[in-house]
Amino acid sequence: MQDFAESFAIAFTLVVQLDPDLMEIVGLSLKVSLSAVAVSALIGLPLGAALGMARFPGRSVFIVLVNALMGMPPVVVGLLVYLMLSNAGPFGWMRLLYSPGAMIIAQTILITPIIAALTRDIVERLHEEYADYFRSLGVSSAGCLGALLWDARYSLLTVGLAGFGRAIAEVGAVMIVGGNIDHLTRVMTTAIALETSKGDLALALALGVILLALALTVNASVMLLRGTAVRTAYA
Amino acid sequence: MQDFAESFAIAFTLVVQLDPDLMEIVGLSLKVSLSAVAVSALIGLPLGAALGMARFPGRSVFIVLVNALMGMPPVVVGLLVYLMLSNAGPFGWMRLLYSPGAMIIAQTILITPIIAALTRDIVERLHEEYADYFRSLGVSSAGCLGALLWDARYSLLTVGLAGFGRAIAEVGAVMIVGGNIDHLTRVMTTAIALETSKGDLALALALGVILLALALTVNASVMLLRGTAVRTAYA
Amino acid sequence: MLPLVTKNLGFKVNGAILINDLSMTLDADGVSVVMGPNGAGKSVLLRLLHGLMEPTSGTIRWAGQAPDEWLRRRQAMMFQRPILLRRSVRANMDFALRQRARGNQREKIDALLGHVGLKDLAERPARRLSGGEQQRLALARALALEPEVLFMDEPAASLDPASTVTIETVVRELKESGTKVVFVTHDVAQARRIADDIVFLHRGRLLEQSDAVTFFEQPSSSEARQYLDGKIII
Amino acid sequence: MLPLVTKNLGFKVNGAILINDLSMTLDADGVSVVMGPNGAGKSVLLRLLHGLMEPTSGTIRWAGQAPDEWLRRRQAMMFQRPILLRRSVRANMDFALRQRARGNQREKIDALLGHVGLKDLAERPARRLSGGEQQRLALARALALEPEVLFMDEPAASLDPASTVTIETVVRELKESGTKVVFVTHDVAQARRIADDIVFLHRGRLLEQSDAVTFFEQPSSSEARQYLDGKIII
Amino acid sequence: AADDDSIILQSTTSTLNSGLYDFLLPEFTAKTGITVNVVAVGTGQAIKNAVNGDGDVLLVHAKPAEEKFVADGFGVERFDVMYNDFIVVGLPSDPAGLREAKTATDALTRIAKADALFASRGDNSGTHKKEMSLWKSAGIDPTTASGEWYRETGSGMGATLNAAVGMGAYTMTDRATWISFKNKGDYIIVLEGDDALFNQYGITLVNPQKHPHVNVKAGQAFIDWILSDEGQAKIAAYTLDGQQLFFPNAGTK
Ligand SMILES: Nc1ncnc2c1ncn2[C@@H]1O[C@H](COP(=O)(O)OP(=O)(O)OP(=O)(O)O)[C@@H](O)[C@H]1O
Ligand SMILES: Nc1ncnc2c1ncn2[C@@H]1O[C@H](COP(=O)(O)OP(=O)(O)OP(=O)(O)O)[C@@H](O)[C@H]1O
Ligand SMILES: [Mg+2]
Ligand SMILES: [Mg+2]
Repeated sequence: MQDFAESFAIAFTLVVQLDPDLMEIVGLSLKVSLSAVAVSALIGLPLGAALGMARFPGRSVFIVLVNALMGMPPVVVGLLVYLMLSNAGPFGWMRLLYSPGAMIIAQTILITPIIAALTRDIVERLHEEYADYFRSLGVSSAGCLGALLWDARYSLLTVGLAGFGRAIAEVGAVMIVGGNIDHLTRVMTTAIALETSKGDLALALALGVILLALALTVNASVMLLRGTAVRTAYA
Repeated sequence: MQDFAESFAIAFTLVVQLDPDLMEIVGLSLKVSLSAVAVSALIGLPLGAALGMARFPGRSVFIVLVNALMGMPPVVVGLLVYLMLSNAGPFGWMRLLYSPGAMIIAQTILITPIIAALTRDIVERLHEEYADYFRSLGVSSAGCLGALLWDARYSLLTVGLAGFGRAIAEVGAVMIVGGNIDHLTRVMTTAIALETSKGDLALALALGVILLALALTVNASVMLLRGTAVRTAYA
Repeated sequence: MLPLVTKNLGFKVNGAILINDLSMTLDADGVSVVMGPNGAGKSVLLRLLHGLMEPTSGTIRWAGQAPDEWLRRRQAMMFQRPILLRRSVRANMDFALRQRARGNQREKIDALLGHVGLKDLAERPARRLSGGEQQRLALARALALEPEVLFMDEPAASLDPASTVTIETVVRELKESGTKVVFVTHDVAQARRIADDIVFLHRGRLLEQSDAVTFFEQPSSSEARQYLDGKIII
Repeated sequence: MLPLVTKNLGFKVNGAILINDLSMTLDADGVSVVMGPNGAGKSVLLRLLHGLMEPTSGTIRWAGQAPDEWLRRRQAMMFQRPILLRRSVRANMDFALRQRARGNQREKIDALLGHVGLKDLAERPARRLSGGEQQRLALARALALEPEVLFMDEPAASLDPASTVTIETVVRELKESGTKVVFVTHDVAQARRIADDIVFLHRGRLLEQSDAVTFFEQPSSSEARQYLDGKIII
Repeated sequence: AADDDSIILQSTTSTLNSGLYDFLLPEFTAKTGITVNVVAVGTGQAIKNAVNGDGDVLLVHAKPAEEKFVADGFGVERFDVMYNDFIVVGLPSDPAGLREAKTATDALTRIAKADALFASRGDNSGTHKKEMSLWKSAGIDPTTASGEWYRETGSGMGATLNAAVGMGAYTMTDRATWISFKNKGDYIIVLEGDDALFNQYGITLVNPQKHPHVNVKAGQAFIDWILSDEGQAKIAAYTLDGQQLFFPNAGTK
């Protein structure tokens, strides 16, 4: 039990000291996960919205597939990306393995299905409401997509946060493609895994506390932004 | 590249042979993750629904908190549960560590925030629509909760699938509290991690393919069930 | 529960004054019809009286008592845009009835649905009903509660002539059985048929409250006169 | 684009026959008013004609041409329950206009909003408008498209008397400018004022199509007679 | 796992990954009816878990840490079980010329001079500690180049090997893991045989005085068996690709 008290003390000390190693790791975590969320949103939002509004044969198969891909294990994603980017792999020449770029790619693959699946559901329900009007107006598919995504933006924010949560908390994939190399690809989760394997559970927990604080900060900032947005725009 | 072809071949062989070790691992994975989803739903659905419909001071702080907890790293959850269940911990006397029970607890903690956060958003929007009527009728809080969850059940299915996806794919937490003990607590993801660390990437990938197939099966079954449900009930 | 007395009632949202310093009394007997141009605040007023929203100023008293949950449970409201659950017509009825009494009330539901001509549609998804059918379901649902006060916000707007006759009959029957009805309509002829007294709103203010005959024969405000004549006044 | 000809039009959902073997012709000139009891299929028919749903049997021809996206873009529809985007009043107008032409159309929007009395509410969230205000916004939005055919599904149901006068004036102006208006209403007096010909539906069937004078003076079907008299017929 | 006939063995990934337990344990179980549940984690974590009483027996390769474990009263007594050796593997092109190196320190000096990529476990594991002591005797502090040519992976042996192969770096590994490792690519052993590369495994019973629920009977039975001639012979008999992975040396203490 003393581990708990100890780890809060450690977390506090690390944070107030602004430990430069820690700052580096936190920075990389944020950079990698936020980039992955951004890229995933760029892919997953339109994809999910398209699935939510289009009606075509085989649509439900597609939906099942995207939903199932939410269950893609990080380790498997990591392996796939590893095989692709390794020197023996087809994209080895890009020399991306063990770089933040590789980690962004892996996390993007991991969370795009989550964003797409949740977006699909949200957009589908909004589209039920708007569909007749859009059809009557003759809005182009791209126009519908844009309008649905825009009008659902507050719900999609929660989706984005779910994606961010998964990305920032993820360890399996970034460990394999990033290698947890100190000063190069070490992020919060891989650092936690390392301290755990060293048996330094208190430090590991302390890092966990900091990671949670980080997630909290990101979420709170987003909600604040949303709050002001709602005040100036409309529910 | 031949790893890919090889791993599909291995996956195929393993599956058609109904390899008993594999079946055991698959069974445990399903048991643990489905139990965790069930318990999380039991907690997260009412919690999320309550957050979605109630208005109280500090509500948005609560929401930010739940959203942020989506970013709780599996390794940290694993550590917390480990410290609790360890013989040196407060619940050591339950002798749950290194048992499927511990894995269910860890996954439950991990996915409850996801289910609660996504449920909150969905229920909140439905409640906007129903609130006046419920208030007019004088429906009790419990009654509102039940009605909202029931009427949102198809969207909540996607939420449940997201939770399942995260659970079945998760490795960090079950590794720490389960210990990846052969014939006792080894699940698909820990087996994949093990084969990866042995350098048997083809076998690891093969297991990944099987895990994905599993996720696909679960998702497809849920969608089929949903399909028949919609046919007999109403959108 | 009555009389209903409001004193200096006010309601603001984001700086817009939707109800402005409204004081009035509604008595126990007679059908009160609320009239006024679009956006005058009729629906907002009903929601305030029913206790769905808190006034930002002023008071509401039901026989001297501040509105609360228990008073509200003795009232019912038909919304301008019916709020229907994503369930069958029957399940919508069932849900409402269950809030007042336990047990299977199949016969009561069938009788009420029969009364509003929805018996054959009992198993349809409620939200797939036609506009008029939705309003009829909302009526049946409200009647099921046997309220002492019934707020009806343009309940006949989408009804066909026969159903309009039905709803007016229902209102008369309710009045006779001692239920207070507060009715919103833009249909002047309908108001003439059912109103005992008229509450006339304009831009959130109470411009006139008088008995129906006086209101229709000699409205005291020029706005009411223009409103009845179909002249644009907002 | 006209005449509009339907042949043996049918529409079924889950075994329920909503439109049954309906053959009719709508000519280019005059306002066609669709009447019939609640649930008769008026809204479904409009949606079929506008091409929002595919008929399950029969054909629809616009001047001989099957309905397609291009024909639909030359039409507009006001839905019975207005479908408003979760945006401001102005943004709703803007979205509609942008589907037809690029560029800033602020003046046009202001003019249209002024025409329906919503100028002061331009920055309000559209879905917070009162029932009548929502219908007026839907009208402004439809007019903005300058359609050749305009389907209006009970557009005056929640309008105050003055707005009702306005909308009837608009319909007359549209008719004069050559726009075909197909109008659904339960208000017999209103139908008498604006209709040139009447399409009378009952349980998904076309019972009568005749010019307005004939219909109101001597309806040929007993159902139409009962409907006009406010007798329950469904 | 509170069953009388089963124990939890806290051990390292390298022993598990080598397949040794799959070879040894069925025989032990068949003989005694005792199931051995292996939890394979980093050496540090294994010891920490044992300190917390979450295991009955500890089998790792970090002698000083094990001795401290016993000295602190968490373990009853530590016994040598077996050994193997560490090796350095790398690309066949051997850019730093390690194959010409005479000793381990010489080899590491060449790596540092050439700025050749080197993947270190960086996880305070037995292997990592050994590597650090070798750097020390070479008089080099590689961590000043961390993130440059010196890559601390902070992960297990398998993961570190995967990483080394992936980026073309040298790395130090125990022989057992190397032999059983499947993702070798074209990697070869570039350094072996120095006495300084000796790798000793030890076994310890968790102290029942600290943790009363320790299954002493079954745990001791396992220790006795593995230290017995029979157990030792079995260890010696384990081969992969014709190579012996572990060399029993019980009794040397
Ligand atoms: N939540 C809100 N936020 C902002 N404005 C609102 C809100 N609710 C109502 N309003 C505005 O208040 C005014 C009164 O609305 P209300 O619905 O009471 O009108 P009404 O008299 O019922 O009109 P109608 O005859 O069209 O139904 C309208 O202008 C409307 O836009
Ligand atoms: N998608 C649907 N599924 C099942 N039934 C439907 C569906 N759409 C409409 N209906 C039914 O079809 C019938 C005709 O509906 P429609 O909306 O056309 O009526 P309407 O003539 O416009 O009536 P109102 O005057 O009340 O608006 C109704 O009984 C309605 O319940
Ligand atoms: Mg209103
Ligand atoms: Mg209709």
